[in-house]
Amino acid sequence: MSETKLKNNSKPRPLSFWINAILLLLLAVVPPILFITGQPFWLDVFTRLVILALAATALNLVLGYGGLVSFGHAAYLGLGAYAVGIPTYHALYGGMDAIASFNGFLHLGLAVLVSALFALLTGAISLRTRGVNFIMITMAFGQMIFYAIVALENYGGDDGLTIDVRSEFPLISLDNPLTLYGLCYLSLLMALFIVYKITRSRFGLTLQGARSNEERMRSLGVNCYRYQLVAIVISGAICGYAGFLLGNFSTFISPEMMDWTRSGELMFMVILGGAAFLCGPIFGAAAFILLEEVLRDVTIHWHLPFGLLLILSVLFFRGGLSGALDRLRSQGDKP
Amino acid sequence: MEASLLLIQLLNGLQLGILLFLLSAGLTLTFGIMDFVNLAHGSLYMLGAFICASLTQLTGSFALAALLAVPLTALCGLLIEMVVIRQLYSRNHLDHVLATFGLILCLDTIAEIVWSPAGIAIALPDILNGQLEVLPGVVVPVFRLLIIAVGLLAAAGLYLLVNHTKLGMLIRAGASNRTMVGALGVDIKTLFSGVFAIGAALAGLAGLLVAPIAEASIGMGNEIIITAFVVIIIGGIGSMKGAFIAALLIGLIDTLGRSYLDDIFKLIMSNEAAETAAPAISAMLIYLMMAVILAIRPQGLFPASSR
Amino acid sequence: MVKQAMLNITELTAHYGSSQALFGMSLQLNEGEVVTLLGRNGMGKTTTLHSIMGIMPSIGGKVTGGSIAYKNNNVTGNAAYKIARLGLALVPEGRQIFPNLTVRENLIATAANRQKHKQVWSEERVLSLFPPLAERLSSMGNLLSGGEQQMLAIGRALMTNPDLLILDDATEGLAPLVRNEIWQSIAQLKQQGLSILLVDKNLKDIMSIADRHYVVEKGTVVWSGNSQKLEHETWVRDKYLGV
Amino acid sequence: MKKLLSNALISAAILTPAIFSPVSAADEVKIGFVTTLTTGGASIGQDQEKAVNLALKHIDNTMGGKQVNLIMADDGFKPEVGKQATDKLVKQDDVDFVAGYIWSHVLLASRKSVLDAGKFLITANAGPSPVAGKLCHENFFSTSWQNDQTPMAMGETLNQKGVKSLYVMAPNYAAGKDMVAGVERTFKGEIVGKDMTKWGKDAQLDFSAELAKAKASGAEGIFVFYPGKAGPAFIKQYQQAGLRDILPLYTVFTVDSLSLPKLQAGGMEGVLGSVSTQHWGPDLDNAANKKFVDDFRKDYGSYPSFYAAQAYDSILLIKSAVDAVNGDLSDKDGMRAAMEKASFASVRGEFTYGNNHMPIQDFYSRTVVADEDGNWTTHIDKVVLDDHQDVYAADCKL
Repeated sequence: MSETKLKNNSKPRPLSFWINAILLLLLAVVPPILFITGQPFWLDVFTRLVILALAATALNLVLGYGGLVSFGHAAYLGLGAYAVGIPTYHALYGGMDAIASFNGFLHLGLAVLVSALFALLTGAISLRTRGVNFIMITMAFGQMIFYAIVALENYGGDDGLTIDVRSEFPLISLDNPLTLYGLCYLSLLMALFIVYKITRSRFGLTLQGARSNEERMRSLGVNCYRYQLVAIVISGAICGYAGFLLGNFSTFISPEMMDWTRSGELMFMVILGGAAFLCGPIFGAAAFILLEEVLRDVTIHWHLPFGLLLILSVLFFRGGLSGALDRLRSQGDKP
Repeated sequence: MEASLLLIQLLNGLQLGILLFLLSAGLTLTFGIMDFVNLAHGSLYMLGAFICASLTQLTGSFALAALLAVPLTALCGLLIEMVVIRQLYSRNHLDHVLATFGLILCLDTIAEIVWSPAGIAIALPDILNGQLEVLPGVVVPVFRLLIIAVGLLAAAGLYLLVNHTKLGMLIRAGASNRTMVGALGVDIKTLFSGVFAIGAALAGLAGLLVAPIAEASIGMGNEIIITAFVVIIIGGIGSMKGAFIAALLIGLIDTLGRSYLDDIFKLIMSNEAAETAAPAISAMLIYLMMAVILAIRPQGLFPASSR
Repeated sequence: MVKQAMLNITELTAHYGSSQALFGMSLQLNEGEVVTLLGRNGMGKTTTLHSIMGIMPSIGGKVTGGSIAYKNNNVTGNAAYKIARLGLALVPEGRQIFPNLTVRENLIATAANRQKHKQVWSEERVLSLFPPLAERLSSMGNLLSGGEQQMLAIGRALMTNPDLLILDDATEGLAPLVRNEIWQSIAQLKQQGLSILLVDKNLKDIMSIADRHYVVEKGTVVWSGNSQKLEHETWVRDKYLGV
Repeated sequence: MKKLLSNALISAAILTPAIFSPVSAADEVKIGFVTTLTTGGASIGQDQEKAVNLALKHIDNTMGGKQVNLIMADDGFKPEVGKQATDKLVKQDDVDFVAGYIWSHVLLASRKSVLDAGKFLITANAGPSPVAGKLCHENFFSTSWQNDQTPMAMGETLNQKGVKSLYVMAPNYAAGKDMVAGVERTFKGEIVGKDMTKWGKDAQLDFSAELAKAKASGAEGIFVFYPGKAGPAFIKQYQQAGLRDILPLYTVFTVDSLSLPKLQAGGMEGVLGSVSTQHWGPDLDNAANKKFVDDFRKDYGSYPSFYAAQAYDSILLIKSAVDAVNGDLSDKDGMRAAMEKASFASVRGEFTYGNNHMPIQDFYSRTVVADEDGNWTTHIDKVVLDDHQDVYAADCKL
């Protein structure tokens, strides 16, 4: 699948390129317009959408390209968010002088560092397993972080922690919703670029090779384990960064955000959009969030139509939204 | 830490383990044999509880309701298998997870609409509400003994079914080589439907056994299904023996952790620290155990080949 | 009027994904006959057998054209179990014994008599055909020797009381002594009137048992005839069978 | 297909603002009510919804001469979802008041959204210590209580009953810890054992191990706090373990009008005679409460729960504010001043507001009894704490 994609990229721009470009353009233009025309709530929805799309893009690197089904990625989101919450908490209420600060760069650095470390540690163990066992062990690590945070009573435990002051950066203020959205959007573009570069690099190709045939790669003398571990660490770091944004956006964080169902939701965004497609996770996140928002307006029992749509999309929509686009394109390409 | 208390806690752990086994047995059947990841297995557990609760209210008899609820849950499972799950056998695990998560959302909401969100308590006959002194000083609620007995009976029945009947042979044969079983004239689709229904029946049984203790409630299955998955992963996927042993292990560890961890922690740290750490660690205990076991034995304790 | 063959395959084509494996395969087998498919590896013999048994979809392939008729029923594209229930039984390449079942369980798990045969294959009858199995009845399938596994695979197929037995490389990798045993058993089965379609590489053994042969090359039949004809036309063996 | 997709994208972009644009109507009072309408916690939310509707019926759906526009919102029992729902009420619907909030964590997650937007926030149940103390706010009011108060009343009740040793059980989350802290603050006897059980989505509902420990501890009573579905589950197991005669049951927020019918249906006689404390009870003798309880029972066929009573009060409190400024919703100071007086007919009887806008009110001890029709309910025994103010008021800078 990826090979045909590669080939197609040397051709004149395929349809999916334009659709991706339009999607990114819409995300750049529509939310600010909504905000300016007196729809601040919808800017919020889009901010959340873009942040989750960023997290899903990170997950896509390991799940889509690496074929490693991580069921614990919400943990990174949570770690990133608490990397904002905990220093801010101490800056306000004292204690832990080493990290007590409103400084955004510190928050950001902590978020990325802690997530990458956690990814390294758990990835090293998880990669010993395969298949469903990998799915479950990543979930187990996620649950452990969940309960660890619940136990941190200082930071609210189960009740969560309110972030009273957002991360401070020179020149910009994250308190301005438009600025925050802009930052999130640019971060998403950056992450897309990084993932794009990685998947086209030797490293990325090896990673994808390991997905389709690990045995063969090993017989070629390639140490898949190392490649996969690095991918997990990069993915974790990006996801932690998304958590940093999420913390600043929602100004309230709780262990709830690292529950296994949240990891599941991230997975669904990736699959819904189409695993192993660059912009797939954005489609997935958009479909997921907008559908949720619209259905919730229609009925409090919105889980029912939502669940049905999930099932139907699996049954009749293989390869997700991007997959559908791809089929469209290959039909168009046929003479 | 006196002996009689320890004994009671062991029984409590056994009871929890047996409930977990009933759930994970169904998962083992669907997962180990059909290679199908069914997150919605917990919804069948919930359905079993609700059906039994409604029937108890209707008939006034818990025993009769329980007797009817098991086949009815199996029927629900059959329906779900034929409408949704059958289409997914040829797909990968990710699609299974996604579709069955959708199923959970649907089934939970349907249950909420049908039975109202409040949940239903089940009235037990007086004899089941009483206690029994099994040993001097060891007084145990009768109903919990019943759970243990019914669970062990179901486990024994399952053992006989899998190991000593033609259906069991086909189930095991299907687990190792689906195509060959089909080529020898067995309708795999029907076999799978049947196996799925058996799994649903076991989940329903577990659900209706829990309901008189903790009532039938919306989403009750989503909480325990993750633990059941932990059980089959630790036990080794596809291994009934592994599921049984791992279920009892987790039941015991969880219960003993809850009962004694704070006392143990108090030996090595301050009272206050122990009171904070113990609940957190005991909640994490089974995941911790799973991570450790998988780190040492990636295939689980009893990989399917040794079944 | 031509008598309709028991198994009649016409112009069969099959694909694995986008690569074609069968290019218009045609062959017939009459009641009571033993027919062989000959040819080098990868020429489509096994694919033909899989197509007949209807197990192409489960191994990632697909029958894309032509037809398979068995006893005047068009069975093309039917599910494997439906085809098997008409009285066909497969002894697959590599035996594919159920490793987690005992020998006895392997025999009885799928046993049936759907054609209502008078002389039914029972455990005893299989054991009298393959005496070595008698001592191993309670051993697990994966603990058997290759020869024992082959006997068990044939016995397992016979327990479904078929009219047509399909053997895929039944003697592959077996010691000569064991091989002989197997051939003797197959000869016995022929005597008892069982129709047999088989794939094998040991020309010498086949010649004495089989009535007719089809030589397969690149997914189609390039030569057919009886053993005598094959004996004379040595060029066939040189060109297609690489002997 | 191609066309369909692009059409969908474009129309979504264009239509979204059109569909969801807020209806600006200055001639109505907009109240958002955030509660739990789905998941297992929905029975509480539905009880509150009933009470809110009853309150609106009682006031003819008018406040200060204006129609009331009530918008119910679901928190799905999750803080994040509750906050999103609150954001929507504040930013999209532009409500004047946000009320509701059963759960502490949902309230804590949502309060900033409401207060930063300059709206009034009225909690109809949750009362975690921060909002009463350092996080108190001029636009924040409570029609319930601070978490610690009810268990403090229980500690006092235990002292009065002469209980010397106690076993304590509660879920391991903030409110659970508050409850335990509350009872520890006033109880003079010895606490011989304590279990904080797993809470949250995979909350522990099987208490066999803890009950075995409690029984073995030899305590003279057991104090528990198990809200929602954990309550009936605990009581059933308490009865099945045969502890009724050995270990008398004392509860807060566990036995209520939602759990009692279920316990009765389940034949759990063990709960009869158990003691709990509360600021309110369906049998509390005042005119407002009589009207509320009678009409509630008439309309819905069951006793209202305390959640319902507080929700009912929250609407009446808002009405008192809007009435005081004759419907001039821009007069925030006027409305705030009116609310601070607590000058409405509360179903709990007379009460006043402290500096932190938490009620200063009486707390009663209650016993579970069967009423004249045989329905299980609670009966108020006596006042335990008189005009009681929470201890966190001192931390509040208002």
